[in-house]
Amino acid sequence: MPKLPGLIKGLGVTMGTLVRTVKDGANTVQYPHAKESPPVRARGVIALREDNCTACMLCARSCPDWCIYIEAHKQLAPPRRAGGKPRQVNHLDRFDIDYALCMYCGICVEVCPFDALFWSPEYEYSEPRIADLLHDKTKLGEWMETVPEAPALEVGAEKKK
Amino acid sequence: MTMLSERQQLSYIASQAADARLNVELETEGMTLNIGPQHPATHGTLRIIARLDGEQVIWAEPSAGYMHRGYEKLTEVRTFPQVTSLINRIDWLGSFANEVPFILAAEKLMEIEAPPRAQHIRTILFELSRIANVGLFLGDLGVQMGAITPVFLAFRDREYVLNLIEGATGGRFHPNFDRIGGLKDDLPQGWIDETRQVMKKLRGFCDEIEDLLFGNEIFQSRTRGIGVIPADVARQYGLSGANLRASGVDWDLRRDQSLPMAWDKVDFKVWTHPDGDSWARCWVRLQEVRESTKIVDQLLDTMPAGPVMAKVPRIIKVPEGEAWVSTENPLGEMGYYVVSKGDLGPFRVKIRSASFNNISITPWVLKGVYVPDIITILASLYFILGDIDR
Amino acid sequence: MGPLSESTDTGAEPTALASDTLRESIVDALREAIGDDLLESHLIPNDDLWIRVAVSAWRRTGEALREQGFDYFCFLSAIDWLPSPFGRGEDDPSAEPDEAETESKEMTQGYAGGATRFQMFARVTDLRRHVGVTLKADVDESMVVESWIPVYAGANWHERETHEMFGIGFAGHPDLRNMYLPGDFEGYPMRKDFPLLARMVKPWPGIVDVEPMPVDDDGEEAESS
Amino acid sequence: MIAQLAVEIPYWGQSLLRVVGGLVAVLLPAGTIVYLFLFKMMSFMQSRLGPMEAGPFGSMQLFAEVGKWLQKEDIVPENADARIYKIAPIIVLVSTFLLVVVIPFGPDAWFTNFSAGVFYALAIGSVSVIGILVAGWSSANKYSLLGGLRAAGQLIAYELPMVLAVVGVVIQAGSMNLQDIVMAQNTGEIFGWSGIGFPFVLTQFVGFLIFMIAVQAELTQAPFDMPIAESELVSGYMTEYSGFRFLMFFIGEFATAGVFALIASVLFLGGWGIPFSWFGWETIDQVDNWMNIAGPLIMFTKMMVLTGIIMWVRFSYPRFREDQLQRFAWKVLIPLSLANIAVTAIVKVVV
Repeated sequence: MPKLPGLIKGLGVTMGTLVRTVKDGANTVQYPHAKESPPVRARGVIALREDNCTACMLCARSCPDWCIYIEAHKQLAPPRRAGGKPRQVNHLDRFDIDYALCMYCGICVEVCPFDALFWSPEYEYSEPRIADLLHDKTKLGEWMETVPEAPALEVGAEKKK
Repeated sequence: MTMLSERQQLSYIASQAADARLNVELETEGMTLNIGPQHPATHGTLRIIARLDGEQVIWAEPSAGYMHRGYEKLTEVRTFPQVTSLINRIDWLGSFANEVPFILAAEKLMEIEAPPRAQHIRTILFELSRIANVGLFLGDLGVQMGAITPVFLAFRDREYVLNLIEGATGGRFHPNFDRIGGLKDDLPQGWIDETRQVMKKLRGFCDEIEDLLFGNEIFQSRTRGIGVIPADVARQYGLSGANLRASGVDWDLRRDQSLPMAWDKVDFKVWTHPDGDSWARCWVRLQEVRESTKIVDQLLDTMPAGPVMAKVPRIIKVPEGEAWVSTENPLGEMGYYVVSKGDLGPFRVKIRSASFNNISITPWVLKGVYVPDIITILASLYFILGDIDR
Repeated sequence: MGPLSESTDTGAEPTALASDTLRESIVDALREAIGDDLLESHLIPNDDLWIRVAVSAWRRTGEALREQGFDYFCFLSAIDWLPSPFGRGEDDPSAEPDEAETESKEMTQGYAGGATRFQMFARVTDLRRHVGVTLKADVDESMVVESWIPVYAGANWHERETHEMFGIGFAGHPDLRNMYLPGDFEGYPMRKDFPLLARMVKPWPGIVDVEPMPVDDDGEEAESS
Repeated sequence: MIAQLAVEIPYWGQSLLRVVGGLVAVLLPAGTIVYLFLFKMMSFMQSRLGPMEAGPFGSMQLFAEVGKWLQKEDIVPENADARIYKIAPIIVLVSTFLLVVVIPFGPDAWFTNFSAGVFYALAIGSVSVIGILVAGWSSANKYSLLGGLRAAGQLIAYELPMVLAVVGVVIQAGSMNLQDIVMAQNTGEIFGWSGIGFPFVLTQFVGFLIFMIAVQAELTQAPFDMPIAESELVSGYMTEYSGFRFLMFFIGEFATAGVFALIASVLFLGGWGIPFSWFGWETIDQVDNWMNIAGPLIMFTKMMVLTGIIMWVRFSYPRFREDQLQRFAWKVLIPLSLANIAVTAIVKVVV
């Protein structure tokens, strides 16, 4: 078979794509009308479960960007068992994440020993003003609704302890 | 320099003649053209100062540093786990590949090795980031030469790969998935099947690009015999990756050194090309993408079961010592020279990035070419600004 | 287009990976070439080789190695062995200074030894024998090292970078302009005593900021919770 | 076109009609090309949808773009030769309007009927070079200068093959009047069979190819877009233009594409006509009046096909280097078109 000149082949590729786009639709998504759903693991925004946080500062200390600000005070909580002594707990006054600084590395979520931080795939929280990217603990708490279940693992993976 | 190609010699003579004309005879002024730092062809902020005679370059000098972020200094104030999230951003198109050599160096110092399954997944993600990176190069190549369609096809198909990377690691561009001793997590369910399908698509993409661009006679006439780099010059300048192999040097760090990665378990071909011109560099990269898809396929078939994390202490302190690990990254040899003093963080990290060396040859190779060739040569040398400036 | 090949294979057989005997022979060959200027060598089995040479023999070492087949230039840089006076900037000002840390603030050089604060280090590779070697040299007070450009043309940018970051001069370098920083920048950023301002202008948020429970008024505290 | 109308129209009315007709003939194809090919065909070839928000399927996008450009500031660089800088886009756009003047759209639907129409069209076609050259020079920008010089070199190199390619047609038709060329094609017959008339693309296929390549270069579309060369020269001679002056260049680019496609369809594809034998017409006087309405539509269809091809090539190919292009023009196209003329002339004399 004689070789087709590359110039003709090139025209064929573009025309082929055109036909495919007309037939099967484009590969793009018309963004505000249709949205792609990011994978479950996608690191979109960090959600905070306030009840679990003990203000241990591990996340703030391990953050490479220094973008987590935590303030807390000690107070007494009702005892676990009836008749027990009231416990002394850290009550969170402030838990801010500055998303203008955050580089989405996920170290804070990983180091958290009390399961207070989670990744949510939510990504639509851009702001016209950079200062508004500082999410306080109520806003971080609201993200909890969007946190998905962790996905099942691939064949051959070791079961989580 | 020895071993100039005929074209190089001719253009050198022409540039000398241009100089002479400039200075003595006609006193026509040469023109200094600043290409960049804001220029569509520099994808980033590389500036090239070119002295022109007409359209011919008398000399050209790249000026980097518009994007210097001082990573070597920044690593010194970070702990080992924090460093990976930084070095993700060196070559931002193949970011997972950046993490691997650093983690391997740290593991070497700590004398631990990741479990086989982790090594496997690491290698797969490494190759995926190569595909994502070089796949974009194949499209970008067209745009540098005025063909607008290939880049969209490249973005289209790279998206599949990025989705895979995101599905496994959670980050499209900056996975930060590698940990000292293994990986952050195992793969999610269904990932392997999806990857197989994407690899098929990617091979289709390679064929498409070959038809659309590489087979095009105009493209060939633009790249063949342009920007020839002979093998010994390439070695002297420390060119690496496809740039080196396109000069006929058979050297691939995936094959030619022993690392705790899974490359020795698969069968792949290291493509080389004897010409050393722009065409050869592009062609070798195209073949490499194909080869990578095959590597990924083979690795998926032989995925071992088991844990993905070795036993490591909760607070990582790396023992005193020095280690050098380099891998065959999408752009070329990327290595980290890690000096540790037994602390939480490294004492000094020398980042040997591929583009820095690859671009340092430009004053040599750009002498005597035409303005449009500056663009094709730069495109074929393939650099990422973050990889030059770090 | 011209008579250029369609593709291909140089057909080289993959050679065996480098062994330690090969590395030892490299040290011997280099010692033969530069004699006593080879000061020290350090070998980690099945891993890597470090060689420290006298700074006066820096270029000769490069030439000798290149003749022996190490014609692939990998990188060149320097290292400042001074312990950083600033740490990671993640210090709690209220915490007591760590005993162990203050003690370790002595200058110790790495593999293959050394005596000076600044050391050059570079790496070259032999692509045929698949072996690389890391070279080191102490930089004396003059802070000037011979340039490697005549040996490895690719050293040009690396030396510029090293000059800019560490303030080490290179004799014979044609153009030691700054690569990254503005031309009139003062100081050498990669030196350990150059402070990283980003870590100084802002307090570390990791400082524990938990208000202790007011002790004087127990009853009220219990009520509020 | 005026004489046939039932109502007598005063001279100013005729002039107004001509101006409106000219605007329609230039802007309508330009708008359609931009929407259909630049917005939609290109997007579909790249597996995307293109503009979708403004109007149904983004059909109003072009008006939005025009509105945007009109709002933008008209920037003149400090060191630019301001007066010339401002005139340059007007020269380019005016040359397009002048070009459309000679094109016949129907038996009586023409603006002027030059007896040397081909000659005029080719001469006016190169006026835009002046506009581009002065745009490049007066911008006081090195990229623009390079672009302008490239454009000048390239457009001059491609004038010649274009002219020579047309000579074949002129020989065959025996006239330089475009209306006569259209007639010759539609009344002609191939070995006694007049079913499809005799479009010159059949005998002058080489000439047609050369003409289309030259048009591609003349329009500075890829693979001959070195004067613009976004990735090298950052839009070349247009680098500094903004606002409505950029808009003029933009309209000029696509309107000229349309007009050249019209000329090509007149020269090679039978222009406004459909084979006259279908209706039993033999001379131009016999042609029915409705062809004055149908003719422009037929022309429009043919033009769309040709611009479609031009754009298709544009979206598929990388660009040449300037010296390669010159070599291609002088070493391949010109000898080829000369040979084409020779063969045509010999055949004409012999047959």
